[in-house]
Formats: sequence, structure tokens, C-alpha cells
Amino acid sequence: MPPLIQTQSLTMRYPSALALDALTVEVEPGVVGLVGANGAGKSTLIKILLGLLQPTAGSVRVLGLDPARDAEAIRARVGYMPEHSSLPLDMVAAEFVTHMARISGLPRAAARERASEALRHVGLYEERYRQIGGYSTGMRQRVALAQALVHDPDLLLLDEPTNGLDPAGRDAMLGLVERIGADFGMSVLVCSHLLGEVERICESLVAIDAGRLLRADRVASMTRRRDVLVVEVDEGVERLAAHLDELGVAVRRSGRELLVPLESDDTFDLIMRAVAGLGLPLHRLGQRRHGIVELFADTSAGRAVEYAQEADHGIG
Amino acid sequence: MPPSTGTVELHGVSRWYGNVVAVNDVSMTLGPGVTGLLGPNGAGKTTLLQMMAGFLPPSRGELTVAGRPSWRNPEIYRVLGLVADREAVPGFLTAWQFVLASARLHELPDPERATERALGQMELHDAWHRRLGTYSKGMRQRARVAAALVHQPTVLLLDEPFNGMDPRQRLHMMDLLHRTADAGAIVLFSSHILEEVEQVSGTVQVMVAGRLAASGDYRSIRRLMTHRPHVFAIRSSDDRRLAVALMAEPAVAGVDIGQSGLTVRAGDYGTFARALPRIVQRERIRVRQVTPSDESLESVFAYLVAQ
Amino acid sequence: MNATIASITARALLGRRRFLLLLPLPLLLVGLAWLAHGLDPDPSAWGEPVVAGLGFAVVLPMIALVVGTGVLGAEIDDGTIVHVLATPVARRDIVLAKLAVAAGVTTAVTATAMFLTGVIVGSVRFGLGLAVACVVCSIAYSAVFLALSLLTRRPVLLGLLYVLIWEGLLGNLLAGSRVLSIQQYAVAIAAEIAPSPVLHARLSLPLALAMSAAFAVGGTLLAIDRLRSFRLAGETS
Amino acid sequence: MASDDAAVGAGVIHDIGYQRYAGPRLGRRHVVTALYLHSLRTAFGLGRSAAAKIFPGIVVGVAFAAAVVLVAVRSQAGGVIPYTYLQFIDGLGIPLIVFLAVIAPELVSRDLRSRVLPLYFSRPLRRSDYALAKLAATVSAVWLLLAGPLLLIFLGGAFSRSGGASAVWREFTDFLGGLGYAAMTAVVLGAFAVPLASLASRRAIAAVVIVVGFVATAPVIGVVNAIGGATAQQLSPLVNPATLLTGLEAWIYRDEKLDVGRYGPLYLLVAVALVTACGAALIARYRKVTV
Repeated sequence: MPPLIQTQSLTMRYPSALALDALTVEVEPGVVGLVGANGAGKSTLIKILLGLLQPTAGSVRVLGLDPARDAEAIRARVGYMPEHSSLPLDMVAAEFVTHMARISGLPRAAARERASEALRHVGLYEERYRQIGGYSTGMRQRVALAQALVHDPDLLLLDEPTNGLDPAGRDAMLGLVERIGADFGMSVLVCSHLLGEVERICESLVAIDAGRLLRADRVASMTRRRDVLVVEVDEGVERLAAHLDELGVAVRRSGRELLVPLESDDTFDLIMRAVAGLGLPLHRLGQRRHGIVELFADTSAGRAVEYAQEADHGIG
Repeated sequence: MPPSTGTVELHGVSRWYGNVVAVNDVSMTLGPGVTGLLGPNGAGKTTLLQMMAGFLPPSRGELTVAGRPSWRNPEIYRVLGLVADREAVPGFLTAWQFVLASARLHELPDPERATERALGQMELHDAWHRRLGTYSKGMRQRARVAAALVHQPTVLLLDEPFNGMDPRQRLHMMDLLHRTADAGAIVLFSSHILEEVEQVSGTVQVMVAGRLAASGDYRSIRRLMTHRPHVFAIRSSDDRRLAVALMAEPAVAGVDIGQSGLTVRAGDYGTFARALPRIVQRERIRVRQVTPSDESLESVFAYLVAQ
Repeated sequence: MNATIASITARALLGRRRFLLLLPLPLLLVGLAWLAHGLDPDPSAWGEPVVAGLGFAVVLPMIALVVGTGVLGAEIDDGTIVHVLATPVARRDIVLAKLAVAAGVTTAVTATAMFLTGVIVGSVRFGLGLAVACVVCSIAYSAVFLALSLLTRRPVLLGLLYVLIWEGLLGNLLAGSRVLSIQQYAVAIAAEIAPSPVLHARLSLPLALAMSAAFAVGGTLLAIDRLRSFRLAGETS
Repeated sequence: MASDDAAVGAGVIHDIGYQRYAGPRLGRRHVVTALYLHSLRTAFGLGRSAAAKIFPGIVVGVAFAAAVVLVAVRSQAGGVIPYTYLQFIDGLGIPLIVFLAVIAPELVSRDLRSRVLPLYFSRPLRRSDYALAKLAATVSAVWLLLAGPLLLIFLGGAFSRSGGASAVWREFTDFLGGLGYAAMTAVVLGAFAVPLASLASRRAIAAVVIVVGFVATAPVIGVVNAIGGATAQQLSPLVNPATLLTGLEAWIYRDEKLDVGRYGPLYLLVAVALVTACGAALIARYRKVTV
């Protein structure tokens, strides 16, 4: 099974900017995250993979094929969901997806069946005979996903699939992409600048910034544990802090939370004993996870970004 | 009692298109500070903002900005700044020309200085002579905010200002909103991206299907809904024994044992939070993690949407 | 009339590719007149198709349509109009500024082309007659198309139907329809100032002037009122 | 459980999860035909919202109304109107321009504006095939717009004419002649309109460009005819697509609609050149569209 995607010092120079700078990366099949700030070169890379854009230098292989030579063979086996939902708003969803299936070479009957199946898998079965114009942003994103799925590709390229979605929509879309990667037996390249998503659904990750490769690795190996214990009580934060201080524990206050260095497992018991002793309502206790966001912390202009430890809230 | 000049007030405001009700009987008062207007797509956030900004008349009810109605009243824009949801900007103008035009249209005494201040505030000073067409999405957004701030409005309305911004740009925009609010302005921004609202504004107005579902600090909103069982994810050295002990506790509504630990549904938040440490001590079980998995704004939001 | 709005509107209009649409038509008009004159100085035979057929029937209305809908329709379409409306500038001043730019650009393009054509075809006086007609009708057309941009989502298509069907097709078949055809006002005004075999006025001057004024003032007032209660498309649009 | 286990037939739960597709994947010809048929339906607003049907509907209505009037007039005049079919097509001048000003932007500019092209070009569809499919769809739409009323006229004429089989046969040959001329009209006008439409992504502007393209050159002919000698008058119609067609018609059908003198073949040559040039321009336009 050839690697999903292979690039060798891939460069893309626009008149006004260097979008990709000698990018060399190899990606195995599975659900892969392509992460980077806005303008880091994600969309450019996807367009090169589809043969829609000729790179200025370097080579690239998709599913073992070269987009420059056999672009059509690649496009028959790849599904693409562009960043901005570009859909004909006055068409019925089922008819649009069927049309797109036929443009991918499926015969009429198969196209109609697979379109209705694709819309079922993205959760739009009941609404499939309504016009796309009447759909919410979330539903439109799912139609865009259905048209990328309909011709049963081996690789799905999703450019910011959760763009403009509300939380319920974002969770549904992420769950969908995760299920596609797991059950549908096709590889998925998910482009996103929302780091929490990548961590949650991708097995491996390619992080790029300003066209250069930051890191390419399995997600698991990138989120190492960091030894700080976070405790939050609903009332009496000062009393707890003072009590821990007396016990000689180095406590640091951060908003509503107390941060305690985690020397050993005993620290868990010590904190629990303190909270029980004071009879305080325990709201949160846990280890602060080292999110991928740190990847970007050092590259941003000098400012360490202790930004939203998404790993702690919710996803946990 | 007459609406005071220092607030944005809505009394029983509704807006409908034919029989589709976009905003349904909303009453709220916004004072100085940053407020997050949160809700799913289609909840009526944009419609509400447009009514406040004088681009849509309420179908019913009374809406005043700084004491006067905003509909068909261009004078309101002397105190009101708007960053609309449509991201279009005149690409052929440079940022300087764009904000200067806004300053002139607001008839400011010294438009050049005001423009320089606004662009400086948005850290656009190194790019302000480049055409907006060459700007990235985040920079265009900042130029639009600069244009909305140039006349130092006391009321600033922003529709999805963080849309499409990456973490760095988002953080910067949050600092700016705080600085504007600290200067005594009323800042209202809409969003459906939770990280933003949690970071920027403790106070939240949550809209669901056109109605105002909740308002105030989102954690206090959470507490107000204690009647709903809370969900905690707990990982410990002996999950099964802890589960048995917890089931004995009256405040516990139910426990699920999974590979990654226990999921505990607490009937009453207060009693459970106090009882847990006591039980763990008694049973001498080591607990490594207690996470209120339904406590973030996302769950408050999902809970309201599910009503 | 607000100078800032006028200058930005002018730059928007003349900056975009849309402006290139304005050039071939007047060039074709003057070139054709110059070529025809070269071949046969007596315009009695070929004058009518050039001045009326191409000038008043195509160049004037089409330029007015593209410019008239461009000064406001384009900004409404892409949403940049909100940056102008969210300011304390009176709506009247916004409309007058836009109207001034639209009428100005239309006049600049059409009046010059028609003046040159007039000079080639007849005399300087004839050229002036055509130019004055263009000035008056540019204002009338601009006001109408500006109002149309605020009344409908597809002002250009409806403008096209008005020019092609009402002024073009019906203008020849139905005499009555000429009373509401701005082209005919232009012909009437030009024929009055510089009578010439080339022009066949079908309306009297007072009627033409009165109707032009009616269209101009009516369109402007309608535009101002519509702009005062301009609504951004709500969420459910 | 009332029933005994043995009596129960074998039951199976089918896997309705995601199924891989093992069926045939058709080639380029099929893909282009699919796009062509889809575009043809879009031209008449089929498969689209009611609003998309209004303008094409109006023009189709006008065309059929004219046909009904013509049939009525012919039956009064004893069915003897020379070159009925050709006259009918030439008579639809302005409605045809309006039709093209509506459908060409709908088929071409709309995809540009709604950025649907990435969805097309990320599939095994060549850009030249996309352009040709859209061109063919426009030409077919114009032909159908003409062929329908022509059929009505034929049916009206064939049954009302006295003179037995030979009269019906002559009517039929005239009808075929009409269809031929309708095809020529469709190809020339369609090929001329579509590249113009592709210049603008805003449908409104594309419509203006098309109208100006057709209307602006007509007065030129008026001038040349007024000045030039016989040859000039015979060549001037080449400048405008509509008069180019009338000239072609006069040469092929010899119906003295237009004196083309001995320049008949030149009209054919110019027509073919115009169509090829427009096709090439359209393909070039889509080659450089950045997606």
C-alpha cells in the first residue's frame, strides 16, 4: 500500500508570497490532520494534490500517482470538499449530489442510489429533496461532504470542514469525519486551524507554518503529559490555597483554578485530603495536558501563547 | 421610566418574516462591558444585531440605543459602531483610505489623527498603505473593526468577529474588545464558537430559536440550572469499588463504568461536590481526575438548545 | 452632496473591469461616424442609423445602465454599502452623491462621444444639441437605474428589458409607449436645439423636458426613501 | 415466544453501513454528456427554483404565441406564404437575444460566481470538455426554442393545406429546411453569446455584454448600406451575427431576403470562422480560470 501522500521539497511561489517552501513530508493512510494558521499554505497544498495547481518546484505523489501526469486518474479516486461552501443554492440537494456523482463517471442509476446513500450517511436523508439555499450553514457543509463521498473515493480532502458551524454542528461534523475514517475504509486529510479538532479525530498530523513543515508525527506522540495538577473548588479557593501553603505545597493561582506541581501520585491524595478536610465542593481535579497549541507558541512572535488549554475543558 | 442614554435597551422586541419568527419577544439591557451573544446558526443573533444597528425595524416591541430608537435614525451612528457579518470590504482602497473615509463620514474634527489612532490600535500601522484586496482574512477583519472604532463609539456591535480567525488573531481581537470596554463602551459581539465567548466575556446572552434562553455570567447560568443532573467524568485507582460507594450516595442519580473511568450523573451539584472527597477518603481510593464534562459553555448551550 | 462618498464611488466605478465595458461603445460610435463621413460627406443617408440607431438607442442607454446600477447596486450586492450607511451621513446626501457620480460619468462618456459624432455628421451646433440631450437624459436614466438598484435584486436585467423591449421593440410599434421612453426625450431635445434631417423627433420639447424632469426627480426621491429604510438581508433571507 | 424455533425461517440483518462501489466507472464521453444534459435542463430552469423558470418561460411563451398567430394567418390566406419557417425564425430576433442574455449567464457566469468550478475541476472533467458541454447546451437550448414552434407551424400547415400528399410533402421539406436554418441560427448565436457571458462572473453584467454584442453592430450595417456601393451592401451584413445568418439563409435557400450577390460562400466561411473562434476563446478562458 503506497504512502497516502508523499512530497519532496515541494515549493509554490506566488508573485506576492511563498505559499509552500520546500515541503518534504510522507503521510500514511488513515485520518490525517493538516494544521496551520490562516495562510500557512494548507489550501495551496490541497490544490496541488488535486492537480489544480502546478507547483513551482519539487515533486508530489498522491496514492502513488503524480498529479502533473495522471491528474484525472487521481481525481476519479479523490473526493474534495472546498473551504468555502460553493454550492448552487437553487438546486435540490439530492439532484445536485446525483449530478456530481455522474460527473465522477458513475452511471445514472448508480449515481442516484449512491447520492441518496451519501446524504443518508451525512444525516440529511429527510431533507434531501429540499433546495440547498434553504439549508443552514451546517447542512450545507454536510451536502459539500456528501458530494465528496458519493463516488466512493479512496482519499477525502476536507478543507476546514467545520468552518462556520455552531458547536452542535462542529461535533456532528467531527463525529462524521471520524466515522468515515474508521468505518468507510477511506483515508481522510482534514485541514483545520482549530487545533482541538485535529487532536480529537486524527491519528497523525502534519503541522505547517508559513509554508514550512513544523512537525509531522502521530498525534499520540505529540501530546505528552505535563506534570501540573489543576484543582478547582466551587467555594473557599483562598482557604484551600492557604491550607496547602501551610502544608508546604507550592500553590499558584490562575483565575478560578489552583495549579500544584505533581511530584508523585501521592499529590492526588494530598489534595483530596485537603479538600475533604475543609469540606469544600470539589469542582475539578486533573492533570493539565500539553496541547498541540504549544507547537505554535514558540513560532508566534515571541509571545508564549498559554491560550485555551482546549485539552482541559470538555475534551478532557 | 425613560430609557437611559448609557445603555442599549430592548423591551419585548420581536421580528418576523411572514410567518417565520426570527426574534421572539426579547428583552435585555446592555451596560458598559463586553457581552457575548451566543446561539446556534439561525437562532436570530444576526437579526437582533441588525435591529440594534438600525438596519432592520422590530416587528413589535421597543428598542433604543443610547436612549433613542436606531431605525431610520442615522444620527445614532455618532455613538454606534458596527462590524457586520458580511466580510466584504472595498478592496481597491488602502486600509488608511478606508478608515479615513469612515472618519470623514462621521464628521470627526481631526479625521487623520483618529484614523492613525484606530489603525494603531489594530496594529495595522505597517500595512495600512497596502490595498485591502491584498489583506488576509484576519487583517481585513481588523481593518473593518478599525473603521467601526474610528469615532470612538460608546456602543460597539460585532457580528461573528472571530469567524475564520486562527488562535493568535483571536487572542488579539479579545484583548482589543476588553480595552474598548474598559474605556466605558458597551461591546456586544455574536458568536457560535465557544472558545471565544468563554475567553472574552464572562457575561453571556444566549439565544435559542429566536428566544432569549439565558443571560448573565455563564457559570452562574450553569448554577441556576442545578435542577438538572450534572455529569462528572472520574478516573480512580479502583473505579468499580468507587462506583459502588457512590451509588449509595443519595445525591448520585447514576453511574456508568467505562474503560476510561466512571461517568457520574449527580442529582444535586452542591451536595455531590462536597460528598465526593469524603467518600474517596473513606474508601481510601486514589482519584486521578474529576472533570465536570458538561460544564463548559458548550454544554450550557447544548442543554438550552435541547429544551 | 457628500464629497467623500462621491470620490469613493467614482474610484469604485472607474477602478473595476466593469469600466472597460464603457469604452468600446463610444469609440465605435465616433469611429463609425468618422468612417461614414469619410466615404460620403452628406449624412442624410447614413446619419440616422449612427446618431439615433447607435447613439441614442444603444450607447446612451447601455452606458447609463452599467453606470447607474454600478454606483449602488454593486455595493448592495457585495455588502460594502454597510460601511457607508453605518455613518451619520443623511441618506439624501448619499443618494445625491451617487447620482452626481452616475450622471457625471454617463454624461462625460456619452456627451463627448455624441458631440464629436454631431460635429462630424453636421456642425458644432448639431454636436452641442446632441451633447445637451445626453446631459439631460443621463440624469434621468441615472436616477431611474439608481432607484431600480434599490427596488429589485436584478436591476440590470430589468433595465435591459426596459431599454430593449419598451424603448426598442415597442418604441417602433406602439406610438403611446414613446411618452415613457427616455431615448425619445433625447431625440426631441436634440432636434429642437439643432434641427436636422437626421433626427425625427416624435415628442414635443416641453413634454420631453417635463418627462425627463419627472423621471429624474421621481427616481431620486424614490431612491432616497428606499435608502432611508434600507434593510440588510436578515438571517432568513 | 409462541412460535417454535424450528419453524422460524432464516433471518439476516443486512449491513446498511457504508458500501464500497465496485460498479463501472464510465469514461470521458459519459461525463461530458452528463454535464451537457444537466446544463440543457438548467437553461430552461428545469431542476431549479421557480424563479429560474420565469424568464426562459416568458420567451418560450412568446415563441409559441407567434407560431399560433402564424398558423392562424396561414390558414386564412389559404396556406400560401413563401418561406414561412424561415420568416418565423428571422422574426424572433429580439426574443432570441433576450433568451441568450438570460440563459448564457445562467449556464456560465453563475458557476464562476458560485465557485462551483472547484467541484467540477476536482473531478475527471477536462476544462475544454466543460466549455464545450456548456456551449453545446446553449446551442441545443436555442434550437429547441425554435424547433418547438416550427413543429407547431408544420402540424398546423400540413393539415390545413389542400392538394393531397404532394402538398404535405412540400410542407414537410419546408419544415426540414426550417429546422436546418434553426440549427444554423442556434450554432451561430449560441457560439457568439457564450464566450461573451464567460467574461463576467456577475450574471447582470454578462447579460449587458451579450446585448451590446448583438445590438451595437446593427447600425454599422445601416451606415455601410447607405454609403457603400452594391458590393459594400452585400458584405456589410457580415458584421452582425443576426444579419450574417440572414445572408446565409438568402444564399442557401435563395429566398431573396438579402442580396448577397456572389458572396454566399464567404458568408458560410465567416460563419464557420466565427463559431470556431468563439469556441476556441471559450476553451482558452476556462484553461486560465484559477480555481
